[in-house]
Amino acid sequence: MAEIVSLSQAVRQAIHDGDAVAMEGFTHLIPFAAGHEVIRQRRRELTLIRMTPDLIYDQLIGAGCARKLVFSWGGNPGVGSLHRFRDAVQRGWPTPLEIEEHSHAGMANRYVAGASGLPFAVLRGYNGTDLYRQETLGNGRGGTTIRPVTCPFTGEQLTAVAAIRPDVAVIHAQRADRFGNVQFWGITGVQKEAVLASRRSVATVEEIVDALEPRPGAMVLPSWTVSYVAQVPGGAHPSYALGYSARDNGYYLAWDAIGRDRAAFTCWLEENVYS
Amino acid sequence: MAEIVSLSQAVRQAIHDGDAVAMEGFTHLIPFAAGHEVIRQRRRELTLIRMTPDLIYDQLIGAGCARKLVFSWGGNPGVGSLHRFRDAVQRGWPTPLEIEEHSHAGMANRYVAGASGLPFAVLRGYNGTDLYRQETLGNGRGGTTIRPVTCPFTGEQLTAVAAIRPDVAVIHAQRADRFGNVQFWGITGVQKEAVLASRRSVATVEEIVDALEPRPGAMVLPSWTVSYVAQVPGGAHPSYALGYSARDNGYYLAWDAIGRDRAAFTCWLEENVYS
Amino acid sequence: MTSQAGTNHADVSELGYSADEMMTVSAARALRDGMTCFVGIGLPSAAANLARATHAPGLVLIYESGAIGAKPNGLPLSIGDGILAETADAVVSVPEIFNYWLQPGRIDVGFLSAAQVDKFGNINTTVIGGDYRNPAVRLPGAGGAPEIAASCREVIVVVRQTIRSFVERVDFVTSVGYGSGPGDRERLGLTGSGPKKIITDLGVLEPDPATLEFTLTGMYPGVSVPAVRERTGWDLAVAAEPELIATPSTAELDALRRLEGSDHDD
Amino acid sequence: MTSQAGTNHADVSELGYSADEMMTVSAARALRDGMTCFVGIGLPSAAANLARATHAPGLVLIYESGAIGAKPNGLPLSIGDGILAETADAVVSVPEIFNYWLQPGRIDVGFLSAAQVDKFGNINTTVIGGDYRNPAVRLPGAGGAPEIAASCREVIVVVRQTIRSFVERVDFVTSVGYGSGPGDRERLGLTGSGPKKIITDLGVLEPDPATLEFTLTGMYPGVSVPAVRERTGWDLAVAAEPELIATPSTAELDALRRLEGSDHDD
Repeated sequence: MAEIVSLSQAVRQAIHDGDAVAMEGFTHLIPFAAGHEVIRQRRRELTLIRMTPDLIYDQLIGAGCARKLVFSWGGNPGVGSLHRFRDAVQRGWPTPLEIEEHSHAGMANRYVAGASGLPFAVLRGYNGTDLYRQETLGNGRGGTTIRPVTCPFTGEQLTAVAAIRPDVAVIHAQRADRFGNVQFWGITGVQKEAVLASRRSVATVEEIVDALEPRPGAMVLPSWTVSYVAQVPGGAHPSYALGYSARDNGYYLAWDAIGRDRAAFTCWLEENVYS
Repeated sequence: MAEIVSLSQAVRQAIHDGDAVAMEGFTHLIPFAAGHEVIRQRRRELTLIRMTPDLIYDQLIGAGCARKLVFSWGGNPGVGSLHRFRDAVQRGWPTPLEIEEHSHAGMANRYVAGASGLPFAVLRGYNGTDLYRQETLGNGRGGTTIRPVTCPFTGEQLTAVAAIRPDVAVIHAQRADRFGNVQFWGITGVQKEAVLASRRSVATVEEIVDALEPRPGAMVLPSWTVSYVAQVPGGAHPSYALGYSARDNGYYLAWDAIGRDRAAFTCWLEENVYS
Repeated sequence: MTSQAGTNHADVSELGYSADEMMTVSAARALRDGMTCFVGIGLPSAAANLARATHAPGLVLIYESGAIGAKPNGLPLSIGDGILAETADAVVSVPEIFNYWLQPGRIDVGFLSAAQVDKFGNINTTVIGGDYRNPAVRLPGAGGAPEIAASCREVIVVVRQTIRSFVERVDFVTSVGYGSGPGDRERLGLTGSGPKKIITDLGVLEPDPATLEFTLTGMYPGVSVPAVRERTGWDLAVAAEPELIATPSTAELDALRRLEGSDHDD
Repeated sequence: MTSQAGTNHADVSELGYSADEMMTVSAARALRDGMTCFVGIGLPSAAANLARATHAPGLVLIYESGAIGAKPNGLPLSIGDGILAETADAVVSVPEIFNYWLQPGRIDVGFLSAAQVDKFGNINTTVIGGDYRNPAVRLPGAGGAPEIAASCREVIVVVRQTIRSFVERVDFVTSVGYGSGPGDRERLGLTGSGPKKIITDLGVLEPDPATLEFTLTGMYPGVSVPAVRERTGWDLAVAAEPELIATPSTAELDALRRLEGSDHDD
């Protein structure tokens, strides 16, 4: 059963130095508040996993929390680059960042395999791409996370991707009830898979209610699949929580200048996260 | 785009002698009216695919429509046996019936593979069972629909099941709109996968409405994934359509005596389907 | 369900309850509050719902139809009854219930019935007698049972005990218990730990820690060891001191009869 | 989106429309009513929404965020904008959109953008210059593009044409067009038929039926062949009689400007 705790307690208990952490939310319901708490608690050496790193991982990377990034699309949507990500990859600031890069279909299926208790998933993907070639460089047996697999019935060659099993999944949801059942709707992305693939999980929610009334398009993660629930209204800002808040597009636009400059970023961090 | 037609037209255009037909609906929303129309149109040599054959396939088998049954649980739920199914398997009446038998997990994954455009799916299943042994009898290379597959990353041996790609899927749903978008809710079973795995599809619906208002727990199959929609109120009887009708449990109980006896069944068919 | 299953076991004895009722109560007691329980078709549903109605209100009932955390106020007419969807914490598709929920081993206990069960807890619900292609009796088949038996952390089997249903070796292994004995589950890669109890209308059997052969460890009031052995198709071992299982309490019986009398819609 | 992408192409010329507007209108015209269209991130979204707002009201827009049949009344701020979920026929999970909807080849057209594209229609959105581990420019990466390029029945690429973006061979094959030429898609087992058009701010390129090399087959008013070749990094072949593409109609321009001015919430 999920424990209902403060955000600071949830992060302290769920996320440790060196953990593999998946903070998911596809454009919608990105758990920014939890990400900032991880920065404040100065976690280090994390493997950060997320289909779209977005600003949340640009901030965690810039703050020096990460040693590795597992991802499939690393831009500032509609704006341009993630400069803290690029600075870490290209110049090792503030620490070097290893990357493990996939396509969306590959990442989604890696989570599906993790949620399904399987070591791999099969897809039609990667054939002919340099991502595939890159993964297998210097490794005669194939990549560590992408390899060919042959259909045992037809002989057709398809692609296997290795399961992702994070130590911790972190999501933001619209609501939880007092038992810790977590409900979210709208674009639901890959959050269910991320939570079910992970050993532990944290859900921040806009509000805690007495009972979760059924909603069109809503998913519910039962309390016993979630480790910690914390009430954090606005916890997805600057992304949005359908029914609660709108995307703060100005923040995304303004981030370009902040993220581009180490000093500006450091100052932003001091004023907006640490203080 | 789905064509909105009569039930008789839908069956005539979608289902032909010799087709592989999947009529799905897990306890809920079983497309009985469509099944009866198939009997009336005297289709023959069908391969009938369904996780739980239930009364609908007992009736189709008894009426001589089927040459093969692909299934995973063939009983009258809460009552006992399907006697027409047993008579066909054990005594070849009215015609011999070939069977291809799976577990629910295997069948569900075979539909998933079909819906995903993959030739197979991977699961933890069948190991140590006589279903698996049965499937591989007299076949050095393994079964036609169950075979071992090795994880290319860990070397672990798992089980592969062959995709199901029916010629036609038939489902019953609560509603469609005038464009042929089909909506169903409650226990949604494997209907989405069955439709997406099939070349053609028929959806009977309780009602056709101007617009599909979103509903908690509802799935929508867009019009362009469905071939024919027919309005058939009560088309799931004696199973139920959540929000429209209740399960007619008396019918399931009474079926035992009807199904047990060839003459009683033939008489039932004459009076309830052909007339 | 019970009225349809109709056997003489349903008769209420002079003890004030029937053998079936004792079995269901005993099975319900095996479930602890807060557990997650994958409920198989048939007898297990009554026991699981009884547990939730009595000592285990927080029991999480999971059905293969996709209902997770169902809270029916009576016995569902089928494993796909509307009341399951309407009262569940979440309803998911059939592929999802097997792939995301059952397969990874996140369910505490699988609650299964059987047409035949053998001394290693293997289950047959497929064919009896003859061979597979030409059986004496064709049963419904596997359903969700093989993967429930493989993947739940542990399994409990609820079944009426007869000389025909309790056999040395099942005619067809639909769902694997301990296979042919120690090491088989590991060799087969089955992730759950296997059947921990077989609960019948005579008593309770548990696997011997060394041999994994099911052994009589609990008996109901009024049932004798010879009577149990008479209805067992293998040379049944008996624990040194089999537990005498308490009779159903008034609360348990009342709750069970309320459930069974109610169907789902009252 | 457009204001953020901000280039000089956004300037409206003396023709009364900008090169970007001509490109978007031209791309929109490539979509037919009733088609299903998987809308990639960036430029394609404006064109797909313009098509739906003009000649193709029945165009089915599908986004990798899981929105199927989205009907935004303005340009979504992102591919995961709430307006997409709120107006869609169905919203599915991200794994489902890729596995059940994109992968089986049921989508008519994939609409993609690119940072680099080469003469065989291969797309790079990963790294430019240097090598993968130490690139001159690190781009966002693959996203949904590799599988959109592989599995849609056909692909249309919408991209601004510069000497740096139109190269002989992309620095990194993020998404496969025709690989190294005829036979490569088949050899790689890619089920879709590949890129049919590259639509730029100068004109339209289509693959030569024999060589699959992209060839200039359409030009916008006021653009000369030398001007196009000047912004192409390979020795561009030109069709015998390139089509002169009609200028945007007032209706097209009005609709586009309404979309772009509106954001999603009016």
